Amino acid sequence: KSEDSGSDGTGAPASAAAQVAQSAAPGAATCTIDQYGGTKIDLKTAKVGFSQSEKEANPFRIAETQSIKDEAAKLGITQLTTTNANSQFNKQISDVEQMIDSGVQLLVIAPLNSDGWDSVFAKASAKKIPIVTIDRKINATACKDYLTFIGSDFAEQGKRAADEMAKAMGNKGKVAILLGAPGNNVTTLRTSGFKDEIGKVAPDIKIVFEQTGNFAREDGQKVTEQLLQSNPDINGIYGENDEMALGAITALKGAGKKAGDVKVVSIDGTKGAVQAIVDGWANAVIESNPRFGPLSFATAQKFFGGEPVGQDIIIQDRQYDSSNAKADLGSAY
Amino acid sequence: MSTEVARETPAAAVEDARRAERTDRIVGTIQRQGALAVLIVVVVISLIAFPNFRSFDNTATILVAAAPPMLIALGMTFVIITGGIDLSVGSLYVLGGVLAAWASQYGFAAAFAAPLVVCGLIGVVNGALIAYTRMAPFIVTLAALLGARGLMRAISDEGSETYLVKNDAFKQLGNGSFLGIGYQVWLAAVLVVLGMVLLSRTRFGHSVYAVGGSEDAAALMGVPVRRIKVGVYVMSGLLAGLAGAINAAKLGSGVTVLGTGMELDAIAAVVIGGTLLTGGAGTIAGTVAGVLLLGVIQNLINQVGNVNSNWQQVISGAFLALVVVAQTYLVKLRRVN
Amino acid sequence: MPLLEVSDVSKTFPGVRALDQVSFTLNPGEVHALVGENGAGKSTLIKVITGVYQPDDGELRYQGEPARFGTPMDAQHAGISTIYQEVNLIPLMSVSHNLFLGREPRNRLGLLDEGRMHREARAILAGYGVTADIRLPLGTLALGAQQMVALARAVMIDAKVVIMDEPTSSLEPREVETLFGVIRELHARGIGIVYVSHRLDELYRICDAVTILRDGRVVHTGRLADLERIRLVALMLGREMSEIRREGATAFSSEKAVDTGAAPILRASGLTSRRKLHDITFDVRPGEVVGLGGLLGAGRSETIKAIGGAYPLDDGDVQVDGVDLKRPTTVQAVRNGIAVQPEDRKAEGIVAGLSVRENIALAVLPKVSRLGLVSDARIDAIVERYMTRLRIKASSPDQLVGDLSGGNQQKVLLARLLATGPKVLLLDEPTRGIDVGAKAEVQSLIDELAAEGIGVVLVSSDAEELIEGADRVVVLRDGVVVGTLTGASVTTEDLMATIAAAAPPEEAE
Amino acid sequence: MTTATLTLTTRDLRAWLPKYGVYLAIVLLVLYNIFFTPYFLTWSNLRIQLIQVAPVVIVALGMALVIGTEGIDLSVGSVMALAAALIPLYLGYGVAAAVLVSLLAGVAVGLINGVLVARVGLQPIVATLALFVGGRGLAVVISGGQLKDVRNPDLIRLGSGDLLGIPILVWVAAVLVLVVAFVVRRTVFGRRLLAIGGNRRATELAGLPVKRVLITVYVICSVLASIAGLLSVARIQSSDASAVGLLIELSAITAVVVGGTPLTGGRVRVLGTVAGALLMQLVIATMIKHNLPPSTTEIAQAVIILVAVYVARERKAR
Ligand SMILES: Nc1ncnc2c1ncn2[C@@H]1O[C@H](COP(=O)(O)OP(=O)(O)OP(=O)(O)O)[C@@H](O)[C@H]1O
Ligand SMILES: Nc1ncnc2c1ncn2[C@@H]1O[C@H](COP(=O)(O)OP(=O)(O)OP(=O)(O)O)[C@@H](O)[C@H]1O
Ligand SMILES: [Mg+2]
Ligand SMILES: [Mg+2]
Repeated sequence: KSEDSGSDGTGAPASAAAQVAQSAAPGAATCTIDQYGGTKIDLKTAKVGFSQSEKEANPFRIAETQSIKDEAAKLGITQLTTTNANSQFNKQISDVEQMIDSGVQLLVIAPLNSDGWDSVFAKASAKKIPIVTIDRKINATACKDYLTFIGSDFAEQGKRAADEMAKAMGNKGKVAILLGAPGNNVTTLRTSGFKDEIGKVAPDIKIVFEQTGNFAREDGQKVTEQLLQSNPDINGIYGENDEMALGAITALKGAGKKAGDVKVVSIDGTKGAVQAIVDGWANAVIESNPRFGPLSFATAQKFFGGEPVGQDIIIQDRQYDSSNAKADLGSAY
Repeated sequence: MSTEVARETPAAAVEDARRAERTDRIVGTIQRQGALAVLIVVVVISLIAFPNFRSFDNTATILVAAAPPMLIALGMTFVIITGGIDLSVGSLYVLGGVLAAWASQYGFAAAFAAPLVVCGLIGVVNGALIAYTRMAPFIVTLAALLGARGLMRAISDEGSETYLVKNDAFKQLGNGSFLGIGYQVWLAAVLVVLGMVLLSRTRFGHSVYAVGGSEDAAALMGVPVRRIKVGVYVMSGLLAGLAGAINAAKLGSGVTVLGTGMELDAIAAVVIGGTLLTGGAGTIAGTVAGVLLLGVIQNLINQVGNVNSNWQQVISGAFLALVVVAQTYLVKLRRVN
Repeated sequence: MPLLEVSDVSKTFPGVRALDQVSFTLNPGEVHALVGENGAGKSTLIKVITGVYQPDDGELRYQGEPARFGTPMDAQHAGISTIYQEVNLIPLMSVSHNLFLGREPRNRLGLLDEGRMHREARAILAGYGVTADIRLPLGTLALGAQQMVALARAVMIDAKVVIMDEPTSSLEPREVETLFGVIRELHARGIGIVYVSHRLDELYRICDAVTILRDGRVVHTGRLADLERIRLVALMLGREMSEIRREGATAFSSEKAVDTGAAPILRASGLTSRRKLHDITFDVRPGEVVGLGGLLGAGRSETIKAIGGAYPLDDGDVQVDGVDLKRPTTVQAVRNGIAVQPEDRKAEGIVAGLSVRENIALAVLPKVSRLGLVSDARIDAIVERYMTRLRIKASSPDQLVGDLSGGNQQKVLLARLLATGPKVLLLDEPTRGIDVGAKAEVQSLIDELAAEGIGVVLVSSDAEELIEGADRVVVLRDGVVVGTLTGASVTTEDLMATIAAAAPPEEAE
Repeated sequence: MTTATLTLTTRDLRAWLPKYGVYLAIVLLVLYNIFFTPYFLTWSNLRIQLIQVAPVVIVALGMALVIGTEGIDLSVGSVMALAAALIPLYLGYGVAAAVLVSLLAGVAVGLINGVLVARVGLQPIVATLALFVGGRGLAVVISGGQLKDVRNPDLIRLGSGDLLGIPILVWVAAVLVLVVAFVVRRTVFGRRLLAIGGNRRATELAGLPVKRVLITVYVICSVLASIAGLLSVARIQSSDASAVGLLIELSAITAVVVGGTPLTGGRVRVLGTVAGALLMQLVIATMIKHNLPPSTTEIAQAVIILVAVYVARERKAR
């Protein structure tokens, strides 16, 4: 019997708040089956492979995998194989290669890393298997190495976080960054995006501290505790994901701060974080929508149907702040 | 039983001893090749159960994926037979990859030289500290694990900079194949054979066993214990670096988010292969079987498909325990006889 | 010109001055005895000569040239080969690999030539009476056989100097003869031999010269023939000859009264363990010392370990003082008053890293504690008692047992056994490798204990000790009881006869 | 203390350093921080460091005992995860129940490890590797992969509350340190444990219940780990089976070894272990406070571990 029997966190239906692609700029590069090569097939009967990068042990990954499975079920796709690399890149590579060997006709990949896919592309393009990469972009040429990328613009997320932070801090003060796992592309982009924007819109905001919290709540808390010690006068904390921000909030409480003393902005849009806005501890959360199922398969269907599909499908991420947090809590994941 | 034994005469006793010795040998071989036996069983089952497993491509994929772990486990086998352990291989593997990718801009040779030199040197440091200061291998190589990862981050802008492989010949080595089997597999195979010869057919190899069997005795018998120790850690370092390099060639870049837990996989493979962590006994054939076994199991879990990633871990853990326990019983069986 | 010259060598270990201005000369074709109490510095001197340790000062001349060996390997290459105290080979490696380690025969590819190695090994070892399968791990051989392999290994290389540190401590008479044969032959070839042993009779049989060490100093050196046995002992122990004279070859008292009517305190019946033991049955009465006779590999140790619950039995049962323990575990055995002193002191006896105190108290912790909390007072009482009773020489009860000399380690081990208040005492080679002084003390201790009504089982490859110590000798061969010597027939001759009588057509391994 | 070192001759130093090197290192690091780290000499800072180090200390205590028997336990991290995963499931029945269940999980894992090592006779590394791999997976399965927030006030108080101005967490750790130190020094169990580490075969022949002692040791280690697990849950105020105690086995082993306990068994230094944990905590804190990148932190850790262990290493003539 769990503490809060009944209203358990395990996910609003994945259909909730499905992704919406940004209206692609006119003349944005597209890709057709003739350009890419391959044969038109019916998705329902096709063998589809999905390679997940990390354990389904955090809200984002759970929602992501779930959404793929649910959508496949909805479309009546029977032959869906999913693998999980448990955060081991080499495993993801061999997972995908194995699926190619077993003759999948469509690959949906949530890459653990943006580089290092040469061997996979070599294998896939030999068999003309379209690859849809989701949530993380792969550094290669769309419509050649892979079909298309569907996901958020991480730099853009960082940028929007910066705007919110600037707004919350009144364009001045000292801010600290809780970095994601080192070496991770998401970390890199969310950092650069944030820094550049702060530099532009609020030069009076000093970034005095950046330490990694490995995208984990405990680390976020520990680092913040140390931070509050050495820089008691910090005004804002930017968490590159919600988990670290929530850890930071626990640390703030522990240090006897009041809600709002230190502004907190983070990225992802998990229930906990949006709830924190409602409680007044967090100021804004930029969403990074994990529900890739519908858009991915829709794109694939268009592609196999011969229609052109965008090479770079950036989804619209919403954002939560005090104005909408309470109302939209349900659509958080 | 007891009554029959009671009537036994010395002569009968000798005969009995003879018989027991024969069973000894048989059990002995099973024990030594236990991993191989399990591997064969598993493969046969999956050949029957999974059509996709049968394909040549799938086999090739398994082998290619197994090549780097194989090199690492090869070095680890030597280290463990001397009674040591090397926790730094995971970090050296990543470091090697990054260095190779970075150095590839200076040509094919450089792409190999850079990782081999650096990882070799770290191996020297490990070995020297362990051999000359009598610090515990576990802790020395644990420090090396941290240090090497730090170094890797330092040269890759905290891991955010991924160097792309510039040299095509080097890339080719990663993705080209001979007789449909990736080059790196052939490379690993050659090194494994060399390793076998080195371990079982040379003085160095026998000294390795001697050091693991009893360090003091070995020293008194005139084995250059310290040089042997340094030697095995250098080998382990070099092989880990090489593994990183060929992996970088395959991935076409120096990926920085690799290799965590790699050392434990290698140790597991070696132990499954029947090598004693206490040192003094072990075979490379066993290690090969151990590595392939882990690879095949991974592949099977995927064949089954849609196994929850968390269950996958539980299964691997249980399987590991199973194999090792089975093996220990075979060894015991042998002792008691 | 002397073959080997050591002059004014000193060596200090933390706490101990192991060697103090030691000088020593070995001439070609000389068998030079090196004697002294445990801890006198014999092994240390040897290790300094062979480059295991570097001397603090003093110098070494080999064949007239000043020499200093950095490692044992250098010494070997120079032609000094050594059998170190306690067999120093590698148990997990095959016999033949042990024999050839470091000088394996190689084919033209530079790879080892296994086939040739095994052939040669088989041939060589046969010469030493070792017929065991040379592909088996060395550890599966009896200690004696292991010792022979070590000997063969040392003699194989054409050495100019052969050093033997207590080579006979785990050999039985037949093997000792083989050894002496080898020594005579080396002697004839003009090879210099340094011979360390605590068995004086051996020295007088084989050695020309003698050097006596005491507390790291040379107290005498010269021709052995000119030195009376008692004088030798006196010099070793640094005691007056008059004291020594009273003691015989062994310290066992000759006249003893065992109540033959009394119920046995230990009864082992039908002990059977695949390969090693076959239906072994014998019993021990209170106050009786029963010897286990037999050649190496006869299964004496196994018998003893089995009774103590430390060797797996397929069948048979053990009764102590009327209590039937069936096949006891070590815990039950100790609880019921069985105390085992294992053969291999270092590996199975002492805990080298713990203090004398901890070692003595180890088996009686529950007795000296309340509610699982140990009471130091009580421990000290016990430790005090046994350290004085057994005359254990240690700087303090807190000294690490690992730093004690062999004899004192053995006494600590006995103290631990006695502390458990045993009804039955099983002693496997209780005086192996300990000096005459300690040996005498241990032997008279055995008498005392028997007199107190404890049943004693004694295993010793020193026939003299076995015969004089035991009231009754049960003779084993290949794990089978082949006879029992009682009363007047307890003599070396009868022992050998009984063993020989039971000899199977061909040699057992 | 520093003045003392000055008056020491090199000979004394040789004997002194191995014993007290760790403490010296801590003193030096503290001095450095006092001068170069703002707000270091504050009660609240000490408090944070103690709170953060508490779980590691608790795990390291168990690890020290295991290492004392010449063993090692890689599964402690997974045990923490299991404990963490179970708490939210049983919190409904009250804190006591939840705590009890997670402790039981510890006992279970400990039994498995212990039996594998003592009865089956597996190498400790391998025996515990199995649960290291499988345990966390199981924990995440139990928790349904979901990170669960904990709102139970009692549990949260356990994690962030004070007693006489000192965090309850720290009290718990301190008490456990004293208990373990006492067990090692004064109890039959402690002596037996060390004897086994010193020479297992001899201890068996001396008639000691070796298997029982070994199993108990592994159970104690796992239970301590599960205590650490539930304390971190109370502290983070959420249960994340996939993250709790990640890599803690390495921190714990480091603490033990840096604290001067040899991996060869037969000796356990409890206070040294605490000091070792504290030292590594201070190193990390210093790095963070000075906003240094991971690369520097890791290299610095490596160097400090090596130096500490080198200084504390066994000097043998042999
Ligand atoms: N490695 C060592 N470290 C410290 N002390 C040692 C070491 N080796 C020997 N000693 C000490 O040096 C002295 C001489 O030891 P050594 O082994 O030479 O005696 P021994 O004459 O060989 O005795 P035994 O007849 O028992 O073999 C003893 O007091 C011993 O405790
Ligand atoms: N197969 C074996 N495996 C391991 N050790 C063995 C084996 N056979 C003999 N040994 C060991 O070798 C030593 C001598 O052999 P064994 O005990 O059989 O003869 P023994 O009559 O006890 O001779 P002694 O007691 O005089 O050495 C013993 O310590 C025994 O444990
Ligand atoms: Mg000696
Ligand atoms: Mg014996």
